Amino acid sequence: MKAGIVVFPGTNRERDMAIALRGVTGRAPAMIWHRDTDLPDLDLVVLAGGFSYGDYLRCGAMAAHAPIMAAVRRFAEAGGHILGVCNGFQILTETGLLPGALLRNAALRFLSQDCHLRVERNDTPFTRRWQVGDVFRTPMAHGDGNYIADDATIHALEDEGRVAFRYARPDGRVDAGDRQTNPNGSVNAIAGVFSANLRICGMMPHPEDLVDPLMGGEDGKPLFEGLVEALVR
Amino acid sequence: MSSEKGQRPVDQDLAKEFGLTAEEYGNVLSIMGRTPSLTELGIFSVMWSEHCSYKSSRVWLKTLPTTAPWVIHGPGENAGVVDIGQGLAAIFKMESHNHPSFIEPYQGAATGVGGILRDVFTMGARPVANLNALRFGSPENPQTRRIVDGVVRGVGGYGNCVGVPTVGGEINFHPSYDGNPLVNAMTVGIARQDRIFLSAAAGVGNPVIYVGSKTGRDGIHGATMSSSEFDEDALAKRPTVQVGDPFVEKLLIEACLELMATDAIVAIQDMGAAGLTSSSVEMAGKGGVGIDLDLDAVPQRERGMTAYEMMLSESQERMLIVIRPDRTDVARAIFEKWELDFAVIGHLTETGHIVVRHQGRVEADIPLDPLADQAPIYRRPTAPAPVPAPLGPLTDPVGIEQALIRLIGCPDLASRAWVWNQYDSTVGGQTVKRPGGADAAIVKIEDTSLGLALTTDCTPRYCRADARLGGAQAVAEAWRNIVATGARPLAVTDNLNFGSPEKPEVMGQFVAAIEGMGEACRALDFPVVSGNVSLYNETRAPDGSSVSILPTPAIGGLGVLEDVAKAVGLAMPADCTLVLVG
Amino acid sequence: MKVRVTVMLKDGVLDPQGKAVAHALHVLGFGGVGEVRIGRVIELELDETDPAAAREKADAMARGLLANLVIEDFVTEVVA
Amino acid sequence: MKVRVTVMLKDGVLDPQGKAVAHALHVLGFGGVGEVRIGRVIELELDETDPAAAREKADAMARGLLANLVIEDFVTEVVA
Ligand SMILES: Nc1ncnc2c1ncn2[C@@H]1O[C@H](COP(=O)(O)OP(=O)(O)O)[C@@H](O)[C@H]1O
Repeated sequence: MKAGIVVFPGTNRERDMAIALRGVTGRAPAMIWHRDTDLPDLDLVVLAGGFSYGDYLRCGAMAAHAPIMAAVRRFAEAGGHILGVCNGFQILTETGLLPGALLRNAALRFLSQDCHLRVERNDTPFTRRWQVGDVFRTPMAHGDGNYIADDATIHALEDEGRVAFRYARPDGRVDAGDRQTNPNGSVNAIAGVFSANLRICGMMPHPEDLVDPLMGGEDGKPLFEGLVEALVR
Repeated sequence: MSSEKGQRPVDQDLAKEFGLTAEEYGNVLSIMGRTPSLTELGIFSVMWSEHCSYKSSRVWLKTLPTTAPWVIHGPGENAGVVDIGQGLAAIFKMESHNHPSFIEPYQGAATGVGGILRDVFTMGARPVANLNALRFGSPENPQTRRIVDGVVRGVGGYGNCVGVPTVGGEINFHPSYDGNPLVNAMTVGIARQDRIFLSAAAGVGNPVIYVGSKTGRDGIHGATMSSSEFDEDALAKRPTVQVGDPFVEKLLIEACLELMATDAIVAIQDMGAAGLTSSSVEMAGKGGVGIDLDLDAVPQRERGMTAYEMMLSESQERMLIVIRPDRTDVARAIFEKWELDFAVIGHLTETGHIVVRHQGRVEADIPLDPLADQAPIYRRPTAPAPVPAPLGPLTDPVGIEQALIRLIGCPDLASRAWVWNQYDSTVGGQTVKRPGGADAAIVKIEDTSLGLALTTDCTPRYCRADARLGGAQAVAEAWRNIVATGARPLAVTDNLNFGSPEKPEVMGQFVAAIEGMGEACRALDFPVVSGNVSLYNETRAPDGSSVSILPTPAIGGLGVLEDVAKAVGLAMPADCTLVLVG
Repeated sequence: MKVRVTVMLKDGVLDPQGKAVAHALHVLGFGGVGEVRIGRVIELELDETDPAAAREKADAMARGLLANLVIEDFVTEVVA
Repeated sequence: MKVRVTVMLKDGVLDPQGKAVAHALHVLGFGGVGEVRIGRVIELELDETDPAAAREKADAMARGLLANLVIEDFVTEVVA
C-alpha cells in the first residue's frame, strides 16, 4: 500500500501518522506539501491531525482551500481512499467530502484523554480487522470534536450505516448524553463517519498514537493493518 | 508612548522611570561621555534590568555546580545541553512568565511557553516535551479561579497548537501567590551533538537577518517591568500585552530546523525579553564584534514606529540570525516556503559598538564591552528569614480515615487530571508515561531505544520553613522522581522565584536556597545547566504592606534511560508485593 | 472601504458557548438574561469605493471561507 | 430587548486570526484585501423594555465578563 500524508502549515501529527503507517507497510509514507497541485500515485491519502493555519477562524477551514485539496478532491472522485484524523476530519467536513461539522467540545475545553470507540461496521477497509461491536481504546486530543449535522443528514448517516465509530463505554454501551463516554457532546456519540462510497473515513480520536505497547497499547493498529490488507496491490 | 517620552529630555528623572538608579545612570553617562538618546537609555535600562542582567543574583548563581563529564553546555547559552548518548544531546531550560500571567493569564502563560520553546529550538533542538510548574493564590480568593483557568488554557492553547506534548508539571496553592501567580515553563528538545547552534556572532561583514513575525508595539518595557514590584501602579502602567501566535511558532520551528540542516547559520538567538536589543547586544557582545542595525528594514506591523519602540518591542515569535553571506538566498527561500517574514536588517562590524540607524539618523551608538562589563552587580544585604512557628501538637485527631479523605481532597494533593486533560500529552507519538503515569514523565527519543525522564519539583512551604533544606529537598525530590522510573539523573534546570531582593530576609532565603540546591546537586552529581531567576514577586496586602511569595526554587530534572522499554510507572499490577525502602 | 461580516450559528444549532456565557452571567448576579448567542465578526479593509461592490465581494468571501454554511449564517454590512 | 455586544482586540494588539485569514483570502484569489480583524459578537436577550437601561446592563456585562479589557474593546447596541 502506498500512502501519502498531506502536510499543511500547522499540521503536527504527521510524524505520529508516519510512524503508524511505516509500522504496517514497512516503508515511509510520502509527505505531500499543501501547495502541491498533484498527488503522486497513491492508494491512501491521509489528512493528519494538528492545527492547520492555527485552527484560526474555524478548524480546518483554511486548509480546505489549500491548492492540494483540489487534487485530493479529484482523488476522492476517482474512488480513492482517504483517512482524515482529528484536524484531518475537520478539513474533510469543511471541504464537503464528509457531511456535518465539528463544533467546540460541549464542555468548551480542550480534551486530551483516552476514550473508547465502538466499531459500527466491519465491511470497510478501515474497519475490516474488527468485529462489529468491538470496542477499542484510543487517545483523543482536540478542542472541537463535537460532531453535528442537520437532522436529515444524521438520519441518512444512520440509515445508510455510515457511522464508523461511536464513543462508548469499555463494555460497548453507548450513551450520548453521558459526558464520561461521549466527552465532546457529539450527536449520537458519533466519533467517525464514512463517505457514501465507504472510501473516505474521518474520525476525531488518534488511533495512530496507540500502535506500540511502549506507548500504552496497540489498540489503534487494526485500522492500519486493515487498510494495508485491503489496499495492497 | 515614545511620542510623549520622545519629547522629554533624557535625564536622571527619566532614567529613574526606566528603572535605573542614580548610580547606574551615572555609569551610563560615563560610558557614553554624553547624554544618551532615548533609544540608548532604553537599551541600557533593559540590559541592566534585573531580568536581563541578573544583577542581584549573579554572584550567588556562580556558586552552583554546573559541570560534569556529560555536560556539553552549561549556563550561559540559551539553554543547557547534556550528552544523552548515541551522539544525541538533550537541550532544556525552564523560564518564568509570572508578571505577564497576572496581567493577562491566558496570553501571559501562552507567551511563556512560546518563549521557552524558542530558547530550546534556537540551539538546534526539536522540542519533544513541555512541562510547567504553576503556583496560584488561595482557592478561596475569587481571583484565583480566573487566573488558574486562564493560565491552564494558555499553557494548553500554545503547547497543543505547536504540537509539543505537555507531559508533566506541578501545581500548588498558597495565599502568598494571590496577586502574583508563578508560571514556570520548561521545554526539552533533542539535537545531534554535532549540530548545536550557539549565539556568539562571528565574521565581520556577515549579514544579520530577522525572521518570524512582524514587530509591533507589544510589551515595550516588559523586561524592566518584570523586575519591579508589582502593584496597582504597575497595572496602570502596563504595556500593550503580548499576544502569542503558536501557529507562527510552529512554522518558525520547522523553518529554523530546516535551515539548521544546512551550513548557513553562524549564530542564532531568539528575541526574548527586550527583543531586538537583548538579542543583538548579546550576540555581538559574546562574539566580540560590533553590529549595525538598519531599523527601516525591520518588518513592522504598525505604522510610525520609532527606533525606541522597535528596539524595546517584545513582539513574539521572532529570531535573529547571523548567516553566511553566500547562503542568504537559501535561507530566504526556506522562510518564504514557511510563509514567514525574512529581512536582512544589518551586518556585523569591527567597531565593537552597536549602531542603530533609522530613517537616515543614528539613533543609538553604544560600545558593547562596557555595556556588558559595567552592568551592575549587587551583593545585596541578607538577613535570616523569620522562622515560622512550629506547627504545634495535633489538636483535632479525626481518625485515620477522615485524615486520608481530607488529604486526598486538599487542593495541593487532589488529582490534577482536570489540568493535564487539557494538555495534549501524546502528540509526537513518543510519550511512554503521560502525566500521572510515573513519578517522572517518560518520552522516547524517536528512532532510538533511549528515553528521557522529566520532572519538576519544589515544595515552597518547606522552603519557607528552611530555605536551605527546602532548596536541597527540591533537588533531591527531582532526583528521586527520575530514579524511581529507572532513569539515570543527568542534570537540572531551575527557576528561582522569590520576593524583592531589596528585602534582606528575601535575599537571605535566596542565598540559603541556592546553598541548599548546590549542596544537593554536588552530592548527587546532578549539575545545574540552565535556569532563570524571577525576583520582585510581591503582592500588596490589604494594609498596604508588601508581601513576598513563599520562596519557590522550582527544579526541572532530566534523566536518561538507555532502554526506554524498562521504564517503571506507578500502576501497581495485581500480583505484586509492596516493599518500603529508605 | 471597511466591511463587517457577522457570522452566527444557524437557528436551531445548539450554541454551547452561548449557554455557558448565559450561565456565567447568571452566576455573576446579572438577572433577566434570556438566550445568549455567540458569533464571530470579521472586519475587512477592502480596496473598493463602491459600497455595493464591497458588499458583494464580502459576500463571496463569506460564502467561500468566512462562514461554514452547514452550520452558520452570515450578514455583511459596510461600516466605513 | 435584544442587545449586541461586539468585542474586538484593541488597536495595536496582535490579531493572529486576522492575519491568517487575510493571508488565506489572498491565497484564495481575493485581491484588494487590507487589514483583517476578527472579533466576537454576543447577542443577549434581555428582560428590559427601556433601550438605555438595556445598554447599560449590557455594558456592565461586557466589563464584567464578556470582554477582556486588558486586550479588548467593546461596543454595545440595541438591535431589537
Ligand atoms: N501543571 C501541570 N501540568 C501537567 N502535568 C501536571 C501539572 N501538575 C501536575 N502534573 C502531573 O500530575 C502528576 C502528579 O503531580 P504531583 O502531585 O506534583 O506529583 P509528585 O508529587 O509525584 O511529583 C504528575 O504526573 C505531574 O507531572
